[in-house]
Amino acid sequence: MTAVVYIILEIIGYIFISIGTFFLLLASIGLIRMPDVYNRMQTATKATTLGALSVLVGIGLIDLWWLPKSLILAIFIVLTAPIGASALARASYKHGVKLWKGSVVDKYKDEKEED
Amino acid sequence: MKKALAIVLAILIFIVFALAFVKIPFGEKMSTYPHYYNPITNQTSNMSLPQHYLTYGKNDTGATNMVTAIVVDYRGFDTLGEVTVLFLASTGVGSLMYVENKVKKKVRRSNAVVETGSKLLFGFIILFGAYIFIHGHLTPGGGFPGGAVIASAFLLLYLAYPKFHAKHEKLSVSESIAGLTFVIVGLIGLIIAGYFLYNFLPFGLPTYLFSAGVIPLIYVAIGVKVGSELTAIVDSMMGVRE
Amino acid sequence: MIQYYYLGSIALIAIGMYIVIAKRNLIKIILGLDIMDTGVNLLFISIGYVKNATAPIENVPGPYVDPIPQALVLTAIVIGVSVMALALSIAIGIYKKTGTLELDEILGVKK
Amino acid sequence: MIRPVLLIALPLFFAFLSPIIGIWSKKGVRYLIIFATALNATLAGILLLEALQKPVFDIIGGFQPPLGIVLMVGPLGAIIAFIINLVAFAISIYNLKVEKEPIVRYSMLYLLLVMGSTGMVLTGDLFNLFVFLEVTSIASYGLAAYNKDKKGYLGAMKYVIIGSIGSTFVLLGIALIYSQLRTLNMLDIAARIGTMDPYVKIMAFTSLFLGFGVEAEMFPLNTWVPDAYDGAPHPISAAFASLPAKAGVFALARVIFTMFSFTNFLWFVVVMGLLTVFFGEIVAYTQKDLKRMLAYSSIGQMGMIIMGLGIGTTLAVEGAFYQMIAHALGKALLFIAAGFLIYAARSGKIEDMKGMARNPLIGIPLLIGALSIMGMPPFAGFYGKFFILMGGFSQGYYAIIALFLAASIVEVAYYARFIKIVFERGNESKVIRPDAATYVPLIILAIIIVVIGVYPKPILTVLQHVGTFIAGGA
Amino acid sequence: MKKVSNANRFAYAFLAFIIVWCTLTFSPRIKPDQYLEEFIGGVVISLIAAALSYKHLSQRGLYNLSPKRIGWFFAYIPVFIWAMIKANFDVAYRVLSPKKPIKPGIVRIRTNLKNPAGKLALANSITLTPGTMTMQIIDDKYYIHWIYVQSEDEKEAGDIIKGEFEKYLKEVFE
Repeated sequence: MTAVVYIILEIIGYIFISIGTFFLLLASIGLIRMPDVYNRMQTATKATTLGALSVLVGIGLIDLWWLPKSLILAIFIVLTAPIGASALARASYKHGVKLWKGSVVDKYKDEKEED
Repeated sequence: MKKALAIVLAILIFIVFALAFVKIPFGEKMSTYPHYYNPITNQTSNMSLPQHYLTYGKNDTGATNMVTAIVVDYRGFDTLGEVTVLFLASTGVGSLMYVENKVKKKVRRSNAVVETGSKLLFGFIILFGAYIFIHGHLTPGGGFPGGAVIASAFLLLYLAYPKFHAKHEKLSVSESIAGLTFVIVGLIGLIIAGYFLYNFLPFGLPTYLFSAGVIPLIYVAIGVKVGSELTAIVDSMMGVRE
Repeated sequence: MIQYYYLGSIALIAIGMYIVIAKRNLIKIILGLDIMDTGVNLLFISIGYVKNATAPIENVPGPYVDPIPQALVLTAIVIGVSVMALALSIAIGIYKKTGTLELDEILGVKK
Repeated sequence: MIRPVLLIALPLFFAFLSPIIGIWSKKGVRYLIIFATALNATLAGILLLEALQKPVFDIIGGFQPPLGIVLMVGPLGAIIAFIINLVAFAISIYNLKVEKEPIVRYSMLYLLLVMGSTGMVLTGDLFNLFVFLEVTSIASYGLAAYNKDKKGYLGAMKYVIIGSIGSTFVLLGIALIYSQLRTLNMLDIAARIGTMDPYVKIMAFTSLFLGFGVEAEMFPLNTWVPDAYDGAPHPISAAFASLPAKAGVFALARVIFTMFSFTNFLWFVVVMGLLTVFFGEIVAYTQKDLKRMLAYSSIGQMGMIIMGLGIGTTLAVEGAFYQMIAHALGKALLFIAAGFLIYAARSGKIEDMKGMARNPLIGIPLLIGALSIMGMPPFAGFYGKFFILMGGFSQGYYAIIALFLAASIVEVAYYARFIKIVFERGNESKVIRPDAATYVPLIILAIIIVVIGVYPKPILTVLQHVGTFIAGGA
Repeated sequence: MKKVSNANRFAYAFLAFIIVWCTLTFSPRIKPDQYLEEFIGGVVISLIAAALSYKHLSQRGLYNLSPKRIGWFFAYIPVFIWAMIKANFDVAYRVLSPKKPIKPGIVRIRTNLKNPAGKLALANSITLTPGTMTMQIIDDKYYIHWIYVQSEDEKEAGDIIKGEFEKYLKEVFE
């Protein structure tokens, strides 16, 4: 009986991993297709976060030994990936990287931050 | 001209070493390795060196991770040298980047998202680094990666607070104490058993946290040392800030 | 028997050597040294490989790869990092003194 | 009964201790370093007496070699370690003259330089030798740039680049040996070196030889020498000539004799040595700058040592070791004196130093050192050159001996020119008296040079063991 | 906001660390006495880590752990994950569609969250949900890069972007 459960869990794990890899692939396609840094960051952040998450969960399901560890890792990824994206986006903005010419609005330009 | 010479030299090196390395087997079974010879007792063993480590390593050192057993116990003296090298690097960078007249540099305000995030994460990263070096004898990892993770926690603070400045005295004191721990553990072995770096503590049960004698102790010392040294290197390279 | 598995890492060493000799920018030279270092480490690791074997940790079933090269490369990596840190800080020092990292400008060589 | 490992563990202990002491007292750290090197020199002396009875093996960690690392100290290793630590002690007194901050870090780097060089001489494990080589060279990189001026930085940069190439070669050589023999212990390698593929063996030898040749200032890889010596603080120039260089050339001797015991490949070593001699001596003749001249002269002398090793007879290798000892003492003395002369003349040019050495506290040691380096009897340097010559003669290397003599004559010529200038009469008013931190190490070194020149018996007793060393013993 | 004692904040940090440590070291195959050793090691490490970082970690200490907050937090998780999955399909659509349906721009919205941790949570949630990415927070202003700008007005854009998040996060953090 337990063997069946393990096999089912393993199958689910592999499904999770496949989904994760698909999103990671999407992220890399997005890197090529998007026109400027900020749009690339958008696709890359979202897709890699979910991709990495589901890969981690998948690994945890295949070998339960790793489940607690991979859940902790998942939480940390959710916490850190957006922070990194935000830091990179702001750094490139401050460094003078222009928005794509099709952009419609830039409210950040008006903000005078004291340095 | 210089480029042509460089290309010729590079190709020459490639050919000369390739001719040597094509003769070296790749991925062969360990049973084909030559057996080792003990020059002090003049005896040839019946197995090769890696086979010996893999067969008797658990009994000799009590560690589960054979790479750690070799790094910290069998070849612990190399690791002492390695720690010294890192210590030298941090000392050297500190002495080269030393500024007598402290000029205050202007710093830019940081990102609020990063600031809050690194506040939250700092402690957890330290915990994770400690996790890596404390389990060095059981799982992949050890003092060097663990120390690097701890240094990354401080690096995050540097990113988040441009005004953050690790106290150099504190860093060098923790560096020294960790280094002294390593040397003193070695000297205690010399006094107790007559061998420098002798593993004098009980081995305990394999795969348990408190096992493998002095290995976890040394790895904790290395972890603290590497952490503070890498932080000191980063801090020195950043120069003086206001 | 002739083995081609090591050629990649030897090529890395040769590339590093080429960069060190041919390039005239200090940062590039330092990167070249790093590439050489990586090549040797890769070479060392692959010497210890055993087909179908896993990492030498006892709670995973064997066969195991040769653990010695892994231990040695761990040492070699740390040493490489230390050399890199020192080389970079010397480069920073040169930049502070001369304002450039191009060797030709530093040494006053006319093109 | 003394354990060789103490020679490495104690300096390490003091080096790790000194940042803590440095928080309270910077002066304390300086004296701690002098104490540590003095202690080390004493221990090395006792170790030498012990090693004369029979080679000392110090097993580290309690694992029999080749499982664990072993320190292997024969009489020759012990005497080189003793000389290194003795010179290090003398230089550590001269270190008191260094004023530039951060002095605590400087002291630690210096102590670890000494420790690394000692470790290179004592160790009996190939990879451990590499680790100590790196300890030595990283300490040297840091010290070479310590002055933090353009000259120092550029010299250090050159040193880093060439040193890294050298260590890559060493690592490649270790990889080749390990891949065939699966061991790292030198004696184990020596016992089974015959089973290696001949081409792989030659490549391993060449890689190790070139790699250690960087520290030993051998010909193609020694372009860092003049720049690094010139840019480094004066005590460090002295230390470079006598600590890492001697450790490097001893490592070469280990590679040639202990591990590979080649007999038909030694002509290669002789040719490299001869090229080094010629490169060094001829460029030295053209130098106007004192420290650069001494640096090139150092290259020439190291070439003579390598040649002596390459000739490979008992007599020639004895000569090489004698030369190592004499050069370590003499070059350290000359660099310390050069530091004083540059300070007194406020210039590095030889022609600006007219009559600067007319104070006997500086002049007499300087003269002794220069004569010893030139190879004049009855000073220490004479025996080295003489034995190398005789060894070459007995092997029938007549052409090489002729070239060697020619190079020696060039050497005598430029040292004579230098001595003539610094002892010339005129501007007596500008001559200043050296202070204790300068003349004490000078006098210590000069006395040792005279003693082992006039009464060479103790050294010769030690060097009797060269026969076993060549045959592959410790 | 009332002042919270250092001991309280320390206890909170310690608790957080020890929970993470126990999760990290736990596995179904571990023996009880082995786990005890891990726990002892964890207590020591957590004490050290907490001593180093309790001032950074939280301002309210143990008050973060009231049942009401935890309940809202768990209620928030499915909302967040659902938004994340939607975001990924949105990405897939924009990346794979040949016409590149994008109309990017940076807009400004305002929040009435006060707590920095709450602001961070909102920023992260915004970044991981469809088409938006936080660039900078200044006081109560969020600068957001929007891949398909639907409204330039602060209020309207805020309603679209923040969705339900702010409501939940207000309960969790305020």
